[in-house]
Amino acid sequence: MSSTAFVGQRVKRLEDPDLLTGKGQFLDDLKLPGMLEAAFVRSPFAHATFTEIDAAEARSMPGVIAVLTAKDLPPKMTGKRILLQVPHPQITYAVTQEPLATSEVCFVGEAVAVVIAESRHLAEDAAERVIVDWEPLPAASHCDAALKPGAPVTHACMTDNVAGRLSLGFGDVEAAFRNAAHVIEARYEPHRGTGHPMECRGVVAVYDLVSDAFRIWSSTQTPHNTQRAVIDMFGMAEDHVRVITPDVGGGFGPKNQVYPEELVIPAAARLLGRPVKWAEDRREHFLTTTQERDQVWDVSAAVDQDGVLLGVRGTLIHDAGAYLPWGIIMPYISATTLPGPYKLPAYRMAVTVAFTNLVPTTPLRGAGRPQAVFAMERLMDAVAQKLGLDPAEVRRRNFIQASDMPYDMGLTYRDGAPVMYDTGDYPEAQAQALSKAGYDDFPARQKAALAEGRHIGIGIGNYVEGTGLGPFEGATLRILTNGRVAIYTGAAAAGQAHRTTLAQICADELNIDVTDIDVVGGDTGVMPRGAGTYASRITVNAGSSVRIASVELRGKALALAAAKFDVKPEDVELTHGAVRIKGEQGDSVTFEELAKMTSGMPGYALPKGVKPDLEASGYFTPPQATYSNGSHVAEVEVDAETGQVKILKYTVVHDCGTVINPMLVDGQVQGGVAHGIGNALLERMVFDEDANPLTTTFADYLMPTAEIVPNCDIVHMESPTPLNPLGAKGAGEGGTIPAPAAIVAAVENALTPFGVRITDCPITPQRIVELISAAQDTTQEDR
Amino acid sequence: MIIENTLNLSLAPDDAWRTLLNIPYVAPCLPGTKLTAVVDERTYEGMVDLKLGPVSLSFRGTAVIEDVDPEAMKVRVSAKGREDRGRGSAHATVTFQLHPSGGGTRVEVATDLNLAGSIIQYARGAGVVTRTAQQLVDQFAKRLSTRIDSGEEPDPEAIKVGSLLWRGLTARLKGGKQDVPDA
Amino acid sequence: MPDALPKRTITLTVNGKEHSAETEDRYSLADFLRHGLGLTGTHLGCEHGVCGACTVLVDGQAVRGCLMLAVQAEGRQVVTIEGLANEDGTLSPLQAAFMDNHGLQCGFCTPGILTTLTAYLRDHPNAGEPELREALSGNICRCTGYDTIVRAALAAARTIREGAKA
Amino acid sequence: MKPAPFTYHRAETLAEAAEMAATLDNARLLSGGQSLMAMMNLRYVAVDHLIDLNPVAEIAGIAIDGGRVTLGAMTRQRAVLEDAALAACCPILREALGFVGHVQTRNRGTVGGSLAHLDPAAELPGLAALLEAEITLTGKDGARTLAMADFPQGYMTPDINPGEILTSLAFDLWPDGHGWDFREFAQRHGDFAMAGVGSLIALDAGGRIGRAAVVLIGVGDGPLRLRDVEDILTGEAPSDALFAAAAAMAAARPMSGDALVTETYRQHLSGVLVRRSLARACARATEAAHA
Repeated sequence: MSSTAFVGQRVKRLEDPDLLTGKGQFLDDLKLPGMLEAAFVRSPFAHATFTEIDAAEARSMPGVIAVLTAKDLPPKMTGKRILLQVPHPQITYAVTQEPLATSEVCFVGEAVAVVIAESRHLAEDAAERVIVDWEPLPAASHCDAALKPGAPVTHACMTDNVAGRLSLGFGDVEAAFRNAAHVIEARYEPHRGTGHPMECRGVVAVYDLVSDAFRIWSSTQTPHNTQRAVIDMFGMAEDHVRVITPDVGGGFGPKNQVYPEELVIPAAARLLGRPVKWAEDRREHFLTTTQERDQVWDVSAAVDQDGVLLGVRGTLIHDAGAYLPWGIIMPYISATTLPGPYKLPAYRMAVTVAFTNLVPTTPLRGAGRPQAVFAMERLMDAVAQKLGLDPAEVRRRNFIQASDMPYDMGLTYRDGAPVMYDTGDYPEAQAQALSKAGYDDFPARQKAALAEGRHIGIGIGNYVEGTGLGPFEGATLRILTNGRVAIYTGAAAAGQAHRTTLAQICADELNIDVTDIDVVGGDTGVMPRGAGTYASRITVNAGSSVRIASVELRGKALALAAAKFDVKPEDVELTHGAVRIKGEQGDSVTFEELAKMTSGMPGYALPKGVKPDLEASGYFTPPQATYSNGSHVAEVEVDAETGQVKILKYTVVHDCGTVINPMLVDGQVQGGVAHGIGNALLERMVFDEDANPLTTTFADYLMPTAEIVPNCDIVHMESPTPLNPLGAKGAGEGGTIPAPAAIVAAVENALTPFGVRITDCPITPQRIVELISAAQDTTQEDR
Repeated sequence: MIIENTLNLSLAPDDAWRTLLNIPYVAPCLPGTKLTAVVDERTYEGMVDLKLGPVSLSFRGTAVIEDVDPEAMKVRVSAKGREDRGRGSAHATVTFQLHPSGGGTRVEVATDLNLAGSIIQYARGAGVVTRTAQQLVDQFAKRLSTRIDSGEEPDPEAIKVGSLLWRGLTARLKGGKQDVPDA
Repeated sequence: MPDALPKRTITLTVNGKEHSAETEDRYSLADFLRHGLGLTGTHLGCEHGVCGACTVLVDGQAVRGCLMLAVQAEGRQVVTIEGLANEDGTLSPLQAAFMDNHGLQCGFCTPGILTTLTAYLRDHPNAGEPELREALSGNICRCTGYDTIVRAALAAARTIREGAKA
Repeated sequence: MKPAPFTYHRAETLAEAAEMAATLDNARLLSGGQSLMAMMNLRYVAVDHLIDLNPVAEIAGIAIDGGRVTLGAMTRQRAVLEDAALAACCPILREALGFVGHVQTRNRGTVGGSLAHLDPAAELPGLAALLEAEITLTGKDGARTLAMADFPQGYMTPDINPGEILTSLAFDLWPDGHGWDFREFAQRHGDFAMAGVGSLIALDAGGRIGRAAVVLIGVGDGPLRLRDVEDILTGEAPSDALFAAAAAMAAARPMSGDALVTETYRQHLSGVLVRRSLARACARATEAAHA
């Protein structure tokens, strides 16, 4: 039986002491003897072909060891592309990047050569002297235009830009619309942004000729994916490729896929016989690290006279960018997320995934969900406007009730299991959020503000999020001969405090302190199988594995001690780092002694019939996703003259099941909201008509700062899931998902006197002024 | 980006036609341009220097007369250049269409310019780049008609375009210096 | 480009200790600290002066380590995150407040935030939340959403004020 | 993102700096470095020689003398922001400097560097235009002084000849009791302004506007003095209608557009900011008159 000295507590982080004193070891901090540094030669064109790369001058530059093009890579890599992460039968052209492009580049920043030199400075000097005979081709610069007849094609071998089509839904949609009292139609367009962890990507590779083995450090969320891709590319045995994540300075999704550099740098290390490092700089990050969010939703809702949903149908265009490293999973997530917390009798969504000559898109904090929630919540607001109802009331009339759980949506999720909401109380979540936000008083406050010439508004964003995806994550626990307990897991952390969370779960089971536990994660050498840190899945998967393994290890420790004392296992108990015979002044044996007994050390005899096994492994395989939910309420003030938006108050009710560490969950939520604020108001990757990226510095691409992001009022509801032993659900992305919907709704609400409708995000001051101006022109025309 | 201009030349169409095909005569009219080599009668190498505020750029490249149609009085020149430090690439297709106009010639110049590279990946500067390209082509038209009309050679030195957006040849070429301190 | 890469030896004090080391003229102070002296606690997040991760103290003032050359630090007193702890190695009030208030997640922006706040709280021990938020506006954090950083700074300010009274 | 190689030269005196500037090829002066180093890191700018003015103490400092202020080129932006005497006699400086970057960049950034860089959205060139400052440039063979109005010659192109060093900025103070306002619009603190405005107002004995100066930044190639607006203000009593007329006039001129901000929005913003700025500057002047 476990106690809960740690689980559920605001336990301080084990990660902090090193990070607060500069002792963290991030990728670019690694320095190996003889290490060289790399700089890539990248395409300036969004779409071009080339035949010759002239590197003669570059090769003669000071400190340059090599300039490698696709032709110079090992023969095994010839003609190969990066392993596709998630295959799907509906993909028309399953194309991923080549390690180095051989003849065609499809986005600005695609690499065609790499310079290896004694320092990054010298490598960059030479990279600018590599001359490529580019022949530019027309480029597709936006997903909507890319699907129009005659649009430039992203890949010269294709005749159009369709990367895949999906259609999903349930119920009799035609009947729903036939019988509707009202039909609301709209086009919603969330725009492309990016993850921007403060640490960019990076790779260090060492090749050991004696054992024909790679050791690769990568700033990645998924070391096992990198390992699989390297194995695939080089045709090596898996125990010859070890991928390690050092401290990772943030991920947010884009570090959850395999990049060309993770293959080219190992190839260079092998060719040159020296360690090679590539540390991505921010400009490269803007050009080459995956992005997300451009979608075009044309949706209609059919409702009855009371605003109760009868059906939703529409089309979704999803911008894939130039390649499909993640297949077409994101628009799939979008389409299955749209119904959200609402009872929807009929639903049909036709999805088209469009190639564009832009950086590929992959899951970014929220992964297709913020857009779907934006579309659905904006639609609910539009229903409210059409029927003259309060937006909260429309939602109340449509909620799935707690008593409906488990609720079968009627869709199949990305993991192949039905979309089956497990637990949650959606009406209560909204009710608590409204109460905390002072929603009932708001009309009076709004009226008073308006009398002073101030435009304030309030908006709601509700969501349900599939989290904790499988297939599995594993953990191995071992009691070490120094008496400490080690947890080995495949999960790689990027700021989420896995060490602390996993130690909390283990400490309660083994009745030790979290500081007695060492957590080693993100290393394929210590954990041969793993999926990775994405889809808000680590606490659910790795946490449950730790729980399972802890229970087993606890049993083994008790059994071993009982054997030593020659008593029954039920007669011994765990105390702090030891096992003792129950009762007063019973004999006890420390973990250290137990570990030494089983380590084969001379002088420590093993009791009869006991195996030298103070180790346990657990692999948790969830039966399906577990569904977190929440309600956000944003209150904003808009300067109707300048268009400036200030967030006055932000309320979050968040339900991620059992909370392991409320301090950490608060941190995930607050940080997630900040990202959502960026998506709502600030962050947009802008490209010109030739698909050149224009926002390539932090001066043009605006990240939320301390003066923009308010303190969120966070309320935790806990609806434990029966789907895992912890009762936990994912918490990493829920802060972001509904924020654009809530904030944009609040802005629109503030601008009620002008009759403005907002259908895209981020909503910039300029756009607000344009919308007000357009609305006023329309009003005048009406007169 | 497509930039269109019209030149009104005093030359008769036949003379104007011959003049326009004389690349060594025409090229220096593009501000900051120096012809460095004649590869063959249709292929020329040269460099274009220009200054975008504090950023000095030097493009080297090739211009090829691709399509000459004396019947239609139409010629197409394609040019491509690479910035010396790899900060950008410029590909341009320039079409000259001649029309008789009074005793002289009206030349319609259509430039399809494709710029790429770090120099244009800058949202705040996007307006300046477009304006600069436009002014460069405008100046080309103006200087060409001046040269034809007056025989005057274009000034190879600092070229003042509009509000000095362009300073023509870089200081390096002149053996000069740029002493601009910075914030 | 010059024929040989210009370099020179510079002498400066970092975290109270004098160092003499060679650097290329073009190395930023941040690159020199990281690669020349092995003090990798100072991080480079954007190298164009916006994100603030590289902030270090030069003669007590917070500056961008990516926008100052190493050669310009000749003879200066530089403090990095490695030099913020108390002399006995325990965490400074600010560092301790970051741990207590969950003021960091991935920890990559943290060095620049700690150095910025160290100088700011020294000069403005009575700073309130709006001033602190403005002082932090030149440091980007993607993980935390800033609230816990502001709480930590306010808590540290209290400790510092109490320490000054004692 | 590492700069291309260059040779660093540390100038200890102005004479030394001028000598270096006159003799080194493809050289550039380094003052605060808060824009130049970023452009060099991005490799937008590559030079063979960098002449560091930071040690040159003789061109740093703030002097207030007989109604005239002189700011040495190497005066840090933070020093201007925090100077109490300057804030007392020319309060718009402190208000405007608060918009310049962030604490870390103001600790290094200088007055002269900002002027010479001449970013269209920069506050210091705008203030110099507003205050009708004179700029002194010093070369090996002597110094010349020119009016700020003649200094910008185009987009980020100041009138500085090869070998010249911007050494100081000087302007006459406005009379005691003048009104002032500086404001700008950006989505975040410290960003390049999409538009900004500075206003100075002196009232006459009858409470009418005796003298007005208004400048816009961030809307064109350089700071834009609004002489026509100043003309319609002068001689009038402050009123909302007057401010609205001034705003409409300000918004009517051509402005720059870019990939993020359209010309139309800049014009609109300029009008709003000018109206608000004039109202506040006049209110301050009125308040001072009644004090």
